[in-house]
Amino acid sequence: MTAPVQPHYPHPSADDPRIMLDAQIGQYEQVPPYPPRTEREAEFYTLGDGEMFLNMGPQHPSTHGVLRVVLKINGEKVVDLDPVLGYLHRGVEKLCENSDYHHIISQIDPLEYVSSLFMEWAPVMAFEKLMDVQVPRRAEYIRVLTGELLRIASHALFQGWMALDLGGLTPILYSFIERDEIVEMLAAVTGQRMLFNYFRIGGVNGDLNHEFMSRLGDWMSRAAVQHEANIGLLNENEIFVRRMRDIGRVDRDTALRMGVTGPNIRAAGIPFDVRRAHPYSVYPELEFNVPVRGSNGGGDSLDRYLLRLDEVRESIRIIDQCLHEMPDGPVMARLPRLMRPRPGRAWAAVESPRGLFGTYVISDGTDQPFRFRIHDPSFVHLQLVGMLMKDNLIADTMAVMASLDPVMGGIDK
Amino acid sequence: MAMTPGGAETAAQAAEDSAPGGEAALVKAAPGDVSSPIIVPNTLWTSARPNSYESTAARFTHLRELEHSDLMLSDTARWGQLEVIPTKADLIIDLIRMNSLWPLLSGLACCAIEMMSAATSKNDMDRWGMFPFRASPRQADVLIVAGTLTTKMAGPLVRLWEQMPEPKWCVAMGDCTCSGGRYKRSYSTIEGIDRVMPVDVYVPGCPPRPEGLIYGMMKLGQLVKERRGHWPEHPIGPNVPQDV
Amino acid sequence: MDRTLRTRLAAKLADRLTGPIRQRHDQTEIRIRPADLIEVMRVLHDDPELEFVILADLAGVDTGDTMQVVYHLWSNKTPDWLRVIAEGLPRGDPRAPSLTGLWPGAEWMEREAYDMLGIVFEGNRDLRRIYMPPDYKSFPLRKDFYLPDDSARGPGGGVRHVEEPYAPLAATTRSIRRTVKA
Amino acid sequence: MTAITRSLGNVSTVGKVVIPLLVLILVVGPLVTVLLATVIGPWVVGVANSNLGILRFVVAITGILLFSIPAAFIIIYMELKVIAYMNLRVGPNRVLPAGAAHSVIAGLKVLTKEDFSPTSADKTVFTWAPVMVFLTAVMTFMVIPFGPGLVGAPLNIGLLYLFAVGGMTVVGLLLAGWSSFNKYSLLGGLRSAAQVVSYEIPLTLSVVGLILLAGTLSIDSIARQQAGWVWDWFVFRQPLGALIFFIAGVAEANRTPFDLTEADSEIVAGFATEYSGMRFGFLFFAEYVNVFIMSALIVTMFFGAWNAPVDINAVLGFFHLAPFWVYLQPGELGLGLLLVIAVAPLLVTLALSAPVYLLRDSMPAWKALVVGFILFNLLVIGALGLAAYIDWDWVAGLVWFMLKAFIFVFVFVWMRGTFPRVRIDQLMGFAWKWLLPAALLNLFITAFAIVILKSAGIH
Repeated sequence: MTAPVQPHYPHPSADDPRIMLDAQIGQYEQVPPYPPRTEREAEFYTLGDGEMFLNMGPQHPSTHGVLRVVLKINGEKVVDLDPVLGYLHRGVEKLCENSDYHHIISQIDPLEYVSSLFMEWAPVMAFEKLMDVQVPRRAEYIRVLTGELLRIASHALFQGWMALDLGGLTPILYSFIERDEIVEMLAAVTGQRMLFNYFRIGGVNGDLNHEFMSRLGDWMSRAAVQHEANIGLLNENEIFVRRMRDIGRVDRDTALRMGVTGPNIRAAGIPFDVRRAHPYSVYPELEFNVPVRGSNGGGDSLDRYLLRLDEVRESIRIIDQCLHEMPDGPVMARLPRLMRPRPGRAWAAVESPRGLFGTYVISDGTDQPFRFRIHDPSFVHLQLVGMLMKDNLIADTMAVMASLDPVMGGIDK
Repeated sequence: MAMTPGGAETAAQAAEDSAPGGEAALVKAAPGDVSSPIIVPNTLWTSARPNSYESTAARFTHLRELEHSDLMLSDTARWGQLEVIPTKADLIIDLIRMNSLWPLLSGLACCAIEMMSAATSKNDMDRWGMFPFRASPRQADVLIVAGTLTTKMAGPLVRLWEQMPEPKWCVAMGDCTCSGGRYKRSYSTIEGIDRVMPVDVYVPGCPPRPEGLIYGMMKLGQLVKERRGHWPEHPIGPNVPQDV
Repeated sequence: MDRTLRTRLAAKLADRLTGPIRQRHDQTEIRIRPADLIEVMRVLHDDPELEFVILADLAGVDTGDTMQVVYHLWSNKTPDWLRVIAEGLPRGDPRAPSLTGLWPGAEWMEREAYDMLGIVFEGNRDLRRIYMPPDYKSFPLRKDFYLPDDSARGPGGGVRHVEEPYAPLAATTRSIRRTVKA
Repeated sequence: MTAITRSLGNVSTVGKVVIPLLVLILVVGPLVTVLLATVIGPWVVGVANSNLGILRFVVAITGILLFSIPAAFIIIYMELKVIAYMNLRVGPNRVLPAGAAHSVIAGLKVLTKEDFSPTSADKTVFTWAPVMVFLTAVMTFMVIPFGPGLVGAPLNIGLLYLFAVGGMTVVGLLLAGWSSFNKYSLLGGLRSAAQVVSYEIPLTLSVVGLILLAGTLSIDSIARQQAGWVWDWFVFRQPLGALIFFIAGVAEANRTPFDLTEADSEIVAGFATEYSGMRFGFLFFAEYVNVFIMSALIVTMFFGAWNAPVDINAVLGFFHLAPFWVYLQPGELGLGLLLVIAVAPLLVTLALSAPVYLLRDSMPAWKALVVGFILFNLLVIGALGLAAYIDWDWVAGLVWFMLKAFIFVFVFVWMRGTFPRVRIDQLMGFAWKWLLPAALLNLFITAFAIVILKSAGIH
């Protein structure tokens, strides 16, 4: 079979009348270059008096990846905005439908690259439901332990990014120190720094080892103190607090209707945490609080920021309990290599650092899922930005977007 | 029904989940039925503003044309007429460039986190003068493509590359950018960014450790010094002969 | 498994259900017609005995001959996840009512289902492609959209025609088998 | 003739340039020399004598242009290194010890980058805007006294000139932002216009109290009035004024936390978004020159300018000592001087290297000698510097001035490493709601105090 020959095309825009006209006029402002297809698009792409479009991204320092946001601004004020996604759409769902069940764990791993263990956790749980697998208790404890460690790393990065988006240079470097320690710790047990590929159907891939435990011991001995120090770095900064207070307020009803989950809904005053609302793994046996912030009017960016710091405290508690209560035993259930679950459907959700991360699997009896659906919390949260940003300033867009903590890998799948 | 139902409860379910059997249900994909093909390469490679270079249309739109032109054969392809400047001055300029490689602050996916990690306290990229991540492509020297490149992002990325002033270099970080990596089979990714832009250094790994990126950047510095202003040997696009 | 939920659901929605209420592990599943979707959801959301306030997920499913829209709901009143399947959307022209009136947050998930599977949600005021480029024509998650096999592309294939649905011969042997089965 | 043309055609490009130049120099050189010696030279001297002011200005501005470049490099290096240490990093350390040349390397690299302007940009304005920004920065230098008598143009309305010229920076930024044909640039330019114009008012008003106290607009005179002890500095008589001047100065220099004009996370690089190559280098330079100017101004106005914090004469007088003086008269030594020059380096080097050699076992002799020689050189330089410090007023003044100015530069860098950025409405609100009333209050209190004190007969 011969490979398709790449034909040589003439320069398509050499005599393109539209571009010629643009060159004469000297402007390229036709956004979008096609007639609007929906009501919302028509509304958005109509400029009012004194308004202009500002295109942020896909490469922009503060869009957390390759998000593109089209802002309609009037001076410094944001009138409306339209997030454009898909610049990181890797087709994970389709790929998962074409991989066997073990393989999916590695396909879905890079989805939300900041907290990839949770991306493994949900499908693994769904498959276990589908195949009626009982997971050893030690494996469940290890999952909780590593997951909570990664939650701390993720929230540490959030703190740094928040500061970076508000113009502070230093906190991001401090939070990366924390994150690097945790990630190296996990690399000692999983073998990878970011995309761990550690959870397996029916357990985890390998028991905890000596290096992990010694690193963890070192870290735990000062984690709580270090956390309080990191809090002090930013929370006592007047500029920082003033930039976030009363910005991007989400009230309770909006949070529910918009499908907000995770820290963002808890910052709006609703104690919805999948670990408590729909307990999984060994979370029912562990003691921890579900921190809630936000007054009656809902929560603003500062609440969302502070709530994540509270969560780190709780996570340290959980890790401590895990270390003390972890039983001995196997870390993998005995399973066949080739898995062909019975036809059926399963849904599993975990509480990732960003909220409810769910997977929905339909099996048709083969060794590959018939349908594999990923629900990512950042995807839902990003919708809020359009609602929250109206009549705020451009600089607030960054504060609000950072406080919602979206990760583009998860949003775009 | 080729599928064997697993149990009494799931029998009805399986019947609903899957389509009725037979060849008739197979939807044949005819050329124009579902879609008409989109040709990716040229939309990627044509400049969005053809006249952006000092109001004159570009002489070349593809690097492949450049390769066959006389320009590529002479030393002047990149630096212009340098006959007056002695060779050693050229080396000194390269030494200067080698020690001040400002990357563009642009990350695509997972690798971007490790790229940031390479710049932070533990692995301090700043030691080699690689730190000030410039937010504007106009002031950057190196484009570190960190993460999966999708077909939708390819256009903007090439545009970023075009917006960077010469001399510029490109580092492909991670498996996805080098070859497609674990998303090679997907319908919306590009199998390696060398299909759309020239690459100087490949840093494999999924993702590579920050030390790996730093090593790649140091290799780039070495290349800058040794290559003395020449383009890499390989052109853009598939570099396998068409008869294979 | 929450047996009381089953009775409650059966009492409230008896005439709307198109199939039996199934329960497995921590999930309860009901099946309805797309035409009843909004009314059923309203009951589920508003009824003080049910109060499914959180829409956890919205997924489109292509079963090969019909389409489904699957919703996952959470309520404080039951330990189960509730799965609502609106089934029987014709594959040629799948249409379902939009839930954006009840949950505005469903807007993007509906856009995603439209982008990936071509399901049109009537009432969604922003139903355009969300992931793929605006000029993209096909729907990747449909079962007749084949991922190419690695060997089907020669090593010098170059930038492939990303959107061309491969004829079954060029597609993965496995996906052909499955489609033929189905 | 044809032979010459043909042979010229054979030589290389270099030769084509060099050979005609050689001919020209050989023929024209003697002619010019004769002319210079007989006619032009005396005429130039005459003109220069009668226009000493202009001559002085040209020399001064050349010197300042030359000075501003290393100053900016040092500040950039300082920023790289200080922020690195604040971030628990090492910072650049490859070129020269401790990476001292990294800022220079970066500057040279920027110089060799491609320099282009966007299609739709207004090319003339786009090209000249950075020049304007840099020029205004450098022109401000003209009236800053680096030491007694070390001032480019000793204007008696120096302060007025300062604010007039300093305010022109914003024009350059605005032009840069507008001409780029980029929305981020435009936003950056407009932000800088709003910001600089707003902060110009408290900046100027905060100094009016000081002017009332000093009774002059001449910066040189203000500097001289602060001679003596630390508490003679104006910061102790105008603390509020100094604070307002500092805050407004940070905003004027577009530095964190008021760096909205080039806020990375909001508007990419602000007015500099479309600039590359040397034009960007100009903007980059001007920013750091502005930092130095602001530090220098704060030092000049409020922190005693070039004066040492201790009144040395008063100290000596307290201990009944005569003012310290160097009694060494080298000329009186006669032939002995030659002997000293010949022998002293050798002896001192040996004397300095001996302990090094003896104390460290692993040190080879030649290394000890090298160390000794370096120490000797340092000693000589130190001694010469000390002599210069004591002998010449302006050296002492320059040392103290630079020391203080760089302390403030450090503060600027420190703030950059510490603070997040404020929002535009907070920025404007702060200027108009807090700084302006505070500056006015400061002015009224000062005026009131002066009136009271004068009527009471105290000066």
